Amino acid sequence: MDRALKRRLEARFGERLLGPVRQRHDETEIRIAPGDLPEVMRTLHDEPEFGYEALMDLCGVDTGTVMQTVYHLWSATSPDWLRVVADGLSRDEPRVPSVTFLWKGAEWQEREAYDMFGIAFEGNRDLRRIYMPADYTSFPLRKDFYLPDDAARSPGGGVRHMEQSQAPTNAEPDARVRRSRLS
Amino acid sequence: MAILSRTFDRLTLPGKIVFTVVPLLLVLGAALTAAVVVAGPVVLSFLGDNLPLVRFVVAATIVLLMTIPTAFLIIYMEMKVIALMNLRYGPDRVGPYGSLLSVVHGLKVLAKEDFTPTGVDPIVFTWAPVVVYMASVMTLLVLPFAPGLFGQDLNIGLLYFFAMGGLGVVGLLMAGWSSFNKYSLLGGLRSAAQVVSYEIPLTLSVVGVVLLSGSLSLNQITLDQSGSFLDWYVFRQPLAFVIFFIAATAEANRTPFDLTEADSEIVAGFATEYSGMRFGFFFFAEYVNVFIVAGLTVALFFGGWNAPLAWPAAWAITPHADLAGMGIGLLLALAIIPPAVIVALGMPFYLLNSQVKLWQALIIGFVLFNVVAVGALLGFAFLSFDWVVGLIWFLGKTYLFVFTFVWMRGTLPRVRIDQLMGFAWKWLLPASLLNLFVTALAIVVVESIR
Amino acid sequence: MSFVPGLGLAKGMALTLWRFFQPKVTNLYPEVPADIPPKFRGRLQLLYDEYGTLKCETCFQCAQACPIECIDMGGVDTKGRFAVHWGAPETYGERREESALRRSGRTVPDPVYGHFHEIDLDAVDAILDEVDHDPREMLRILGAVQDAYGFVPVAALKRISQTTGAWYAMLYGTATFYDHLAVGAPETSGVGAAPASDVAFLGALDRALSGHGSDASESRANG
Amino acid sequence: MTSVRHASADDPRVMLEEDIGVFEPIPPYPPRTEREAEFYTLGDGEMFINMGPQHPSTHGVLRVVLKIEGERVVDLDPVLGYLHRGVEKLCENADYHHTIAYTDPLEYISALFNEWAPVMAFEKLMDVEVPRRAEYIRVLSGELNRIASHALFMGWMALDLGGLTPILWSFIERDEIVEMLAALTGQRMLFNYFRIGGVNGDLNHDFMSRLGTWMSKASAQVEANQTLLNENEIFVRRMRGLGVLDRETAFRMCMTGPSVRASGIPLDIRRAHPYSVYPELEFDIPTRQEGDCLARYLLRLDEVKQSLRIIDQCLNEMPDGPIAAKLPRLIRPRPGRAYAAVEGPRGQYATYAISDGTDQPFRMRIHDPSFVHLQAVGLLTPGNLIADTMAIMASLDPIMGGVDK
Repeated sequence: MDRALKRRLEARFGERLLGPVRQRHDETEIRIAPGDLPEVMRTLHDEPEFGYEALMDLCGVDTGTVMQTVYHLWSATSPDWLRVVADGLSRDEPRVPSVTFLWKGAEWQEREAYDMFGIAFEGNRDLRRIYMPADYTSFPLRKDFYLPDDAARSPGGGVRHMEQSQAPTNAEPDARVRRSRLS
Repeated sequence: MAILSRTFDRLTLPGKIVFTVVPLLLVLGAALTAAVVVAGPVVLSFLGDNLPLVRFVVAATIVLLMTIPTAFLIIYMEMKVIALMNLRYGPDRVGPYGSLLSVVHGLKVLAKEDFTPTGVDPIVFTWAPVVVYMASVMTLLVLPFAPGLFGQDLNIGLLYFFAMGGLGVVGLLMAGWSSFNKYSLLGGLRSAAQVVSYEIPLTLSVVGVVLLSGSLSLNQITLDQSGSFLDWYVFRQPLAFVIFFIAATAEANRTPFDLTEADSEIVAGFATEYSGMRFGFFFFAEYVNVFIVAGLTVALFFGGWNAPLAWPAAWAITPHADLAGMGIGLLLALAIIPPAVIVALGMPFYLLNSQVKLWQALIIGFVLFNVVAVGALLGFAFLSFDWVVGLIWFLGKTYLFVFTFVWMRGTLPRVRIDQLMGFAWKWLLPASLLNLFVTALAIVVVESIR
Repeated sequence: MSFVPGLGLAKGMALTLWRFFQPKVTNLYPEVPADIPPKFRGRLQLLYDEYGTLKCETCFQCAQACPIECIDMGGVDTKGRFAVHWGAPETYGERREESALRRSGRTVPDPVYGHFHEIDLDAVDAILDEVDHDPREMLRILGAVQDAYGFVPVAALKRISQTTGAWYAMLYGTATFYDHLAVGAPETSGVGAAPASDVAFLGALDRALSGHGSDASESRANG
Repeated sequence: MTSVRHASADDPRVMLEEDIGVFEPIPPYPPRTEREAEFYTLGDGEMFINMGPQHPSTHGVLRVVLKIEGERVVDLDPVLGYLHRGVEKLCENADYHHTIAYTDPLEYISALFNEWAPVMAFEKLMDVEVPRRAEYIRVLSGELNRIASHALFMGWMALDLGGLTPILWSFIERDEIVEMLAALTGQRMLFNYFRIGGVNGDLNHDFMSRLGTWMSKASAQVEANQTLLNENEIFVRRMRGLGVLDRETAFRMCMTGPSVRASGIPLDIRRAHPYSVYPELEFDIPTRQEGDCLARYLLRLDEVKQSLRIIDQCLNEMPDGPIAAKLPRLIRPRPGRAYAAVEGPRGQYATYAISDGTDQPFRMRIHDPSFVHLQAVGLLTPGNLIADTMAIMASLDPIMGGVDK
């Protein structure tokens, strides 16, 4: 745990942080609003006290109540992974600014997050499905995804007609869908 | 009739066969004899009047038939040699050391469906393999295998050679264009560009040899190199040889210049849409081309059928025996010598090993006698017939170069298309021009000194 | 890259020629069997013992662990009491659906055990709450269940497995091992005909196993 | 007019006859983004060519739509998803031990690293201390797997350039390592060897004897094989200056592993963010400044030598002790998030796991370097020739199993 990094982050982004800076093992986590993302990322990338030049991972998370996008950054200035969570995206229409202006390589990872969660990254020049076929209609990694229903709706989903007829196509969204008990 | 059929039914199977075949043969034999007696003199006189035509037809047939074992042999060589270089065993199941595997491949290709994809231009698509194959077969006609053993001694043999090489490209281009596939099209265009570029250094490098020899006939060029190996043109034209070898590799579409069918880039190039025997024709033509290019290299630079050192005249055996004069002695010799040799060869086995029975020893002796006799006959032929010696030398040298081509394929990666073209135009062409200039200058200087 | 043009090529050519004459490394497979390490676990086969019977104990651990549910089993348990199965080929469609349900996080109906679900499991839940769903208290739970019902219902085993996280196969093994625990419905043979529900269950099994287990279930239904 | 029979989308039994046109890889729906619209518009003299999904040198089932002008590639659009298995979704519905079986076949060439990252993440979630012997065994087997992967890379690299022999020589090395790992783990490719808190089995005699035999000749063999390509003029001329990736672009493309180290960035997670017992081991991080395909190729050679060094140290310093931490059979970490990354042969293999307190991960994100690196092909290739596409792709070494997850 890098306490100095925590102090630096609190000093620099005091107002913008949605909660306390959390640290566990070798990870430091900050949570920000989606609107602040470009500015925070640019600060982390450009300012030499942070120097987070490398975006190691970008992914979406569906907590069952809200959507999040999670960025893992690496810098030579700190022994910790920095995790930036853009929290509180609405599940109905998740939108978040893209980070492709800093890391062009985030383009495909954002496409993947769009494909799997339906998160729209504003500013990504090529936001289309990457794994699923173009006529796919649902987002597989969402928590309310139900394979026989959702895949059967799209012709490219790979569900054959016989299977479709056996699937409970009008199944109610089950109350047992795992909702978040997350911290 | 009823009795006849009943008798026939009682016969055993061999009997039935004999009783059917023998009368048939009698009838046929009579008919054939009559036909020969009636038409024979006419045909013979016609053939006698047109001996060059006969010679050409026979040569073309032999050459056409020769491509098949040649291609099989080179395909087997390619599989086996590359495998051994890869530290594998390669083919080792069909035939001794897997040598029949290429034959099996040929049969497989014959048995496969000859598929014509939708959208191709059917006529051009069908004729392209034929054009490619015929172009390479026709080239074989002027290759001098041995003294007196060649299809046709054209006085513009070399020119004919390059013309036929150009014809093969037309076939590849036809295949690429008609296949309705962009990979095929790229392959066809690549082959056109490549062969057109490399024809120039190829031809120019040979001009030096032509200047030295003063003839375009391959036969004449080979004759000019007779004597010891120092007379071979490779020692007088080393640069031309290097240029010729590189350009010939490109001309035969071999690694590292096999861009027309670069499998990691354009799948299989012009042959992508081909299957069955049509693909087989491309496949055969490729390996016949390898043989031709190797043979041409040998004929132009390595003395063709000439041995590296002249055979001492004292060792030559010429049959002096007057067979007619021997009379009854010859008959006696023929009757006595073989059994005597058989017994002489078989006896040691019978005497030294108590397990071997007499008849077994005699069989061993017979086999050994055959080996000895065939060997003696071959040796006699080798020492007394020029063309056997020449053919062996020519094929030996040629397959050495075929081995080199295969070896290069096992070692080298492929060049890129722009490097290929740049190499031809920026390096090979100036070098061949330089070679030509130096050769011409040297000839002029030498002649003026004389 | 050297200064002499073509030297690198020549070195490569020399190396391949050298390898041309070196001993080869290919395994001549059918003649020379492969050298398989003792720990190798890639043998996908059912083994037979020296008496010619299958070594498989029908413990279902493989079927449970199979990530894509491709393992299919059928058989009679060691005491000859239950024809058990994981799934017959005919039930493939159902299992495919089950699989989809399971992956979507929904409850999976299990038609084979449907018969046993009629039992009221509130008592089991109470016992489980008492021990705080602790899988280490297995014997205590099972004993309490035995006391509550007079036998250990299969549905109770499933419920215990679901809530404590213990494997069903382990639970089943534990319950059938101890003499004081009686798994399944009370023995009715000797008293009279089998109850209608049992006949229906065996019939369903018979259909499901179709051919494989027909003899066994038939004889059992008769006896 | 020639016609072709199509299966109807509504009913597979109904066959329709339609006239065929020229088969173009243009999608049959309106473009979804500006980039797609721009790419699928042909300029003067350009044409599309569809490379894959069945193509000898796309390293799996990848389709790349190339827009070419003659032999020159103007632009390209990789189309993924042919191997998509939804592993992340599967992992959300499997318990923690089962996820290892799912992540194993992601990148089948170096499967141990696919196990290592999730296992490390779960250990962080569980706050488990892994025994030192287990860590040493992990490092040892991981480095062996790295060599096996790099050996295959060198063979592929040559094969994509048309050389037939190096791949078979590489396979000799790889096969020995793979047999060795089979002796250790029980499987040849998809090992399923690492467990949460340790490894599955201890080192055994079979493995050690094979390893010893191989180590005694390995580095000589690697050296000997390389003379075929490293000095070969054709090879060097094709690779040098091709697909140059500079330092800034490497960071901008989010790349990791040998591909960035060849561009002069000493970013190796083994040193940049140490894990396992790597801080105790001595090895160098080889870097190169050129950033072209040749540098990426040669850098992997240097890495093989460093890996041999690490293996040697592991064998010398292997401590005694347990090979797995004591853990409950059913793993239920307390709610939390963990990110773990390991340095694999292609770059960073990472797992981001979220636990909600049940026995199944709530969300499991798998980061695969091949996926990120494949983007760079689109950046490096335009302007080069078709043949260079394969060379650049091979030098970045993507494995489609990892790309498509």
